[in-house]
Amino acid sequence: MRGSRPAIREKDFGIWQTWNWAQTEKEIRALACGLAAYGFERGDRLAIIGDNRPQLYWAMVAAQYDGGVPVPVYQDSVAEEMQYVLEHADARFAIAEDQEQVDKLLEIKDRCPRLEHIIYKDQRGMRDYNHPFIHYIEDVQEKGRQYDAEHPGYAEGKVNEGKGSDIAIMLYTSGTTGKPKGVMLSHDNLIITARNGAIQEGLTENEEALAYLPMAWVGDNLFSLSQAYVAGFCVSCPESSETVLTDLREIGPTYFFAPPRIFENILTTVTIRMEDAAPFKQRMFKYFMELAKRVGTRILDGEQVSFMDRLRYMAGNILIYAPLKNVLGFSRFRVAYTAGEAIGPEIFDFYRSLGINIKQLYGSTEASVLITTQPNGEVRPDTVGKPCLDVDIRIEDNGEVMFKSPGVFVGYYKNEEATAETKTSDGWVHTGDAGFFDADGHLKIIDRAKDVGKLTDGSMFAPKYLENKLKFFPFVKEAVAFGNEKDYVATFINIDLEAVGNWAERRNLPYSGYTDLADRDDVYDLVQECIEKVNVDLAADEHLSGSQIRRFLILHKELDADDGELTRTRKVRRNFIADRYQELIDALYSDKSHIRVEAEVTFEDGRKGMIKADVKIREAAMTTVQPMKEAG
Amino acid sequence: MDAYAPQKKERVFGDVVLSVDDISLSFGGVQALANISFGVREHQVLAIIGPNGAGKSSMLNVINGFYHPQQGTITYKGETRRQMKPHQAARQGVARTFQNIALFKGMSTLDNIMTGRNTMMHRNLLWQALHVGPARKEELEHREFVENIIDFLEIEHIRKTPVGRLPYGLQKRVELGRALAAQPELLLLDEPMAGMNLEEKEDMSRFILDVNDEFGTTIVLIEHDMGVVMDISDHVVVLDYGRKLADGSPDEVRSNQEVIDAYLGVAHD
Amino acid sequence: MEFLTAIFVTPFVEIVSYPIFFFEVVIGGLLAGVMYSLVALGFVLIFKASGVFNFAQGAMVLFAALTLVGLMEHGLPWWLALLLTIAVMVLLAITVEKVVLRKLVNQEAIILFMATIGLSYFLDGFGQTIWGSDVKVLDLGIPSAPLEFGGILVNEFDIVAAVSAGSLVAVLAVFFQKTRIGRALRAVADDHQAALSVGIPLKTIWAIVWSVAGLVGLVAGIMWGTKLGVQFTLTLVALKALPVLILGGFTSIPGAIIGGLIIGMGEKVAEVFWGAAFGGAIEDWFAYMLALVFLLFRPQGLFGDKIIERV
Amino acid sequence: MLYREAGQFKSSYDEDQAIFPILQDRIMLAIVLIVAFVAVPLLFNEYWLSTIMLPFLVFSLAALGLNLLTGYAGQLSLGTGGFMATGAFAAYKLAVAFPEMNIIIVFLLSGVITAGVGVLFGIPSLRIKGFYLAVATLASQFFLIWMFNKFPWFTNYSSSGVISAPPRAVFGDYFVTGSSASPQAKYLFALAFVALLALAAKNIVRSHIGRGWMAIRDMDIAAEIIGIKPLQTKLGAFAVSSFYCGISGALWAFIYTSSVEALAFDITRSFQILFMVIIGGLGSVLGSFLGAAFIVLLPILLSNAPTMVGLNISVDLISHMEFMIMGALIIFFLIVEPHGLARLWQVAKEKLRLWPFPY
Repeated sequence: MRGSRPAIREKDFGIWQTWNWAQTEKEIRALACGLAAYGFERGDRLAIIGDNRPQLYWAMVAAQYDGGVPVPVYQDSVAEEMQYVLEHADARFAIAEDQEQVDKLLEIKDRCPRLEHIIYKDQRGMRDYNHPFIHYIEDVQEKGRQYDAEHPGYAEGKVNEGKGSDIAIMLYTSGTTGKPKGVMLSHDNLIITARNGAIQEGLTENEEALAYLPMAWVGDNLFSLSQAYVAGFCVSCPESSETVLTDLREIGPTYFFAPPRIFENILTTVTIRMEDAAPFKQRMFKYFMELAKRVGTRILDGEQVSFMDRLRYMAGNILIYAPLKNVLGFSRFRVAYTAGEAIGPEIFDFYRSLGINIKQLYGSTEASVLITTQPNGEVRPDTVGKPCLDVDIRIEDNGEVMFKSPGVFVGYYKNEEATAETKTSDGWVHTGDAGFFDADGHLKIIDRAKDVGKLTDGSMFAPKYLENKLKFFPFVKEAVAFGNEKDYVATFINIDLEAVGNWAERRNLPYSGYTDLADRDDVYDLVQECIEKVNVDLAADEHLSGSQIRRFLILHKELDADDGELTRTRKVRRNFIADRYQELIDALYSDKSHIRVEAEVTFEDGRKGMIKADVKIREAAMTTVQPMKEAG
Repeated sequence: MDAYAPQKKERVFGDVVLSVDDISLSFGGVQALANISFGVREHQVLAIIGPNGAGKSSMLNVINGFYHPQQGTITYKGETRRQMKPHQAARQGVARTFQNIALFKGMSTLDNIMTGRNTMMHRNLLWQALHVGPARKEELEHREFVENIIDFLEIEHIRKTPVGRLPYGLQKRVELGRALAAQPELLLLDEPMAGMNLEEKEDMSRFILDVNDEFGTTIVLIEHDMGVVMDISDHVVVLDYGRKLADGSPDEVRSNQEVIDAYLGVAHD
Repeated sequence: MEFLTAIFVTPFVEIVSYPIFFFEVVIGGLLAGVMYSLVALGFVLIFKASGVFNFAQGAMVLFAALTLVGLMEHGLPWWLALLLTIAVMVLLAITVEKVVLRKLVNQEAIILFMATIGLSYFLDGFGQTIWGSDVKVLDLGIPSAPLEFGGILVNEFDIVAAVSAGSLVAVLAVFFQKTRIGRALRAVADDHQAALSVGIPLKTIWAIVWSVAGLVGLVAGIMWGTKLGVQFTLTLVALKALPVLILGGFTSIPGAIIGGLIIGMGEKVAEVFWGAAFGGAIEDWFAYMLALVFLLFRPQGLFGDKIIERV
Repeated sequence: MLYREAGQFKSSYDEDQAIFPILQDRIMLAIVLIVAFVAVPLLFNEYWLSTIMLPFLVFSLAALGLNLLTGYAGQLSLGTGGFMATGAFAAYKLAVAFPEMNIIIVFLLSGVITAGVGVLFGIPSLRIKGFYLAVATLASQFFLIWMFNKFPWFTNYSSSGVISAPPRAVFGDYFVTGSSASPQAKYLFALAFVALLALAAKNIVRSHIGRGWMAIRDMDIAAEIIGIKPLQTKLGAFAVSSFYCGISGALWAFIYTSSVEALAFDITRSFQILFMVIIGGLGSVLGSFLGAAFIVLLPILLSNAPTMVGLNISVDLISHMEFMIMGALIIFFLIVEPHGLARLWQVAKEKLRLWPFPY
């Protein structure tokens, strides 16, 4: 029916190589038969390791074709992490993108006794890998085509064997604590959720999407695979992770999804690049951005705006907004989701004011992504919207959000206990997040339920809320707040090297790197300003005014996933950090003005080293609660 | 990992594909090369080393017909010659890179590499002016080939950048790309790693070995960095003031007394 | 057949039959050649010192002559007019260095070449705007009676011209060999860095070279102006210096002189003895063809070094 | 700012290598063509068509020809006028000798003849380079003009040495040459010729032939070592360049002025065209047009300027001042943008594509 429409593209050899749906079907069938020829059976697990590549998506579907289960693995996992997933998932087959990933697999092969076959996609450098268990994907497909010819009806039979309740995929959640868990999602989970999402947003086969987020992330699976197959639109794979922004501009997607940090990074680059523009251009940009801030979102939401402002906004559109969106590759967005964590209101409004329909989405792996989204015209920076189609939500007494939906996962693989903890017997799932519905029926998430605590004086302490507020400043890359059962709130700050570095360069301050920059008094002043602004904001909120930040320090090193301080999706691992930097926390709750530390770091090439530094501690001004609020 | 590490195959060489016999070359009384003879076998990586002014570049220039020696012969693929034009050598499958980068500065990376395929493109002016049918088809076929080289050398991001704007290391890589575009059987590399940092050198060594490995190209190279030479070459010829000092495997050359003496006299990096 | 005879037989018969006439033609040609050399000398000076192919040399010749004549027409005595003209040429050189050369210092040679063409347009227009475009007679009182040496007739004016040119070359030679500035100029030709170490700023050197070229132009202008009248066509005469340059090499002062003599003589002889065979007026192109044929056999010119190409 | 490139991705090399890969450029080209083919002939009066548009087209073609040789193949030539004259006289002789021959064929053949002459005079380029070559090309300039002047055969023994274009028609009775042809017809005919030849030139320079030229231009030794034959490449460039110049000369004689003598193509013509190429931009097809427009319009502007501001200056003086200002402007231009108008355009375009960002 849509066989000749493009199904998937990949930027390779300088152009967007394109496969239509008919070709895609053939490729998948060949691969499925090829896997079968090597003994891949119903229920077998196929690990998939690499960047977003058409062949790897095909492998996913091919495994499902044979009734097996694909297990995508984060491509930047170190060998040990990969070993855990492969071993836990009992993968018999693995498909890897290139030599780098094959090397990792070979390193752990002895410790994964069930791993029998390794398939690779990229021939580069693979010339001397002539073990019998290593296969080139095209050879596998060739063998598949023979197998298909020799076993007529095999492929059709396999497809018909499949049921909607079969496990379609296993996704390992990085989890903020403990070992990753394998979330099992069924075909029904994915297909129904994908279809519901498509109905809700009116997705058609004409959408363009860019598949650039890790394949092991549930979002990529839903948006780039399930929804593409359900709605029939084309997905494009970027040339490499370095070229994503260029590729984004070329493709100009209509359907886009990104975690807040990407929107944040893009905004930072916009700001930095505009600082080098000619003064008149800068003035123009400033003028129109202020105009946009004032009327942009209102125009987008269809509210009443004065004629003159509309006219000005139109001029701005010609001079700034439209070209800017175009240069970023945002101009064709029909729907753009941000999900994963809260987005800074400033950032959110920036994009909205340009006329981009960016919305927040609240979801989880256990829900096959979709829990709530913001309907068109009801987009706010501080809520995550209303429940998606067929999703029920209830709030527990302790404030925890629970949901029930067609996307609710089957269970954690080989972990009955955890499944029982998360999913009630009648199908409700604990999200672990605390939140409430506001007057308009929008869900508002404050923090992880277990993280919400109290200061010794009894005022509420929501660390993530504070951290997010801090991170909304371009200079702050990461923040970790402490205060539960303490007298006051104190934070660790990670500065954003690019933004602060740029700031320093413009002031002709020489610096040698992160550690040097982080130690500077003027940088401390800069951060202190941010913190005091947050305090002013907090003071305005009756629930949170007690949790203003009193003391802070700038960490001497960047928090890093390789050191275990962040998860692979770059979420802060609070407890790990608290353990590791106990000394620093103690100092924050003393009257010391600086402390000496040593820390072990892992370099990019895997070597380890020590960093020594003298970390300063500062006090920030707190704002007294405004009398207005008290009176009210 | 070691258990499954790729097994480096025993290196197998073919017959002598290039033989240099008794070559002497002088410029107005200055002897640049004196009675040089050596042979290069198919699929071999041969390094020519020696101090500055030893006549290394002159040797390459003789091999690809740019200089005409006063004495001696070059036998390439069984054909003996004394005089030939560089473009004839190119058409026989000899390609080279230069000590001081000789890229076409006004053209993009892509166009530079495309010029490497000029000898294989035949559609005449009229077809080109119309840019239809066979001419367009030919152009696209060669573009596809060149894209493979661009991918191989990992220079996708500079495909359309004018080469004059590229940093030194990348220019060297583009130059290698241009030489590879001609699908040479014999590749002459004049100091491919000069002026590079360690990382760039490692990359370049890898590319050279990959070329030798994947396409079976015979390679003659000049290099100063002894570490690199010992790592990547199968055979080494040592020149000193225009004469041949030694000729043998890297190990043989390293232990050759004459070479040691010559090199001890000269400070080397 | 007739044509071949006209080329390969008749001229030689004439030469052998009238040797005196032939010598007269040769000497006339050599003397005209001296004046080509003068213009070529200006080119060479500038090319040697700054690598600029100064197409405006012809315009400088015209401009200098126009200025001189113009001042004299206003009733100035010739010596004062001459001094003022020299001052104007030096001023011009300084202006060119400041306004043009300094701004284009690192550009490609062709860009500088184009700039000198622009300069030549400007000078042509400027000179004529100020002094008008009528043909002017330049009379410095140089005698022009024919003299006879052993039966050969020579114009007295040509002798004066040759002697002036000769002394100018001698003066220049002394200037370049003996003075500090002269040595610096030669150093610049070889290596700009080295020149800086002599202690004379590059811009000063350029201004000096352009001044000297302007003065050479003035001398050429006086000679040609006296002979042909001061008019626009003088710039075209300057084009004749170009084949001289190819012949002699762009950087060789002796080359410019000997090249000029060869071209002047060759042109005259060809015109007189072969012109008829081609229908006359072959002077227009003969010099170029001569230079071209010569180049095919010796691409580096008369005095250039053999080029060893390196890669 | 005007460029909206998001979503304009290329899924084949053919699309990627298009002359105008960006949609907005294609739209602009279409507009320019519509204006040139429809609006200009309808709206411009006779004066504008025949004293501005026609010389502009003829000069553009000559500049394009010289640009192929000098800008792309790196061979500096001062003989353009001679080649234009060759084209003009070849077309005249052909048109008179074969009255039945279609005028388009006449023009193309005169281009071919000029190409042959160009190859002949290009032979020295094998041994000499740079300014030496430039001076050598002056030989062709002087020799050719002398020849057309000297031998009355070329002018069919016209006493004045002037040739007059015979009237010729295309598509039956649509006269495009001679005095009876309407300016509109002449303009459209010349425009069609120039547009098609410009397209052909663009196609050639982006082919392996054009890359060969540029390789020789950028580094001739390296070019030879990678297998580019210097002889064929350089002579090829001379041939194609002369072909363009020849047709330009023919258009000049037949369409622009209708009657012409050899002196119209003297050395100053060669310089004029070299200016166009330099000011327009070496190595740019677009630059040839921009340069021609600049050099054609500038004198018109200069000679009209004094009367426009109410000054009364003698014609003589105006022409001297024109020279002066022209020279000064050229120097000014070279200082401000040595790479010509095409580079200015390119920079502006780059800025517009990145707008509002500076880089």
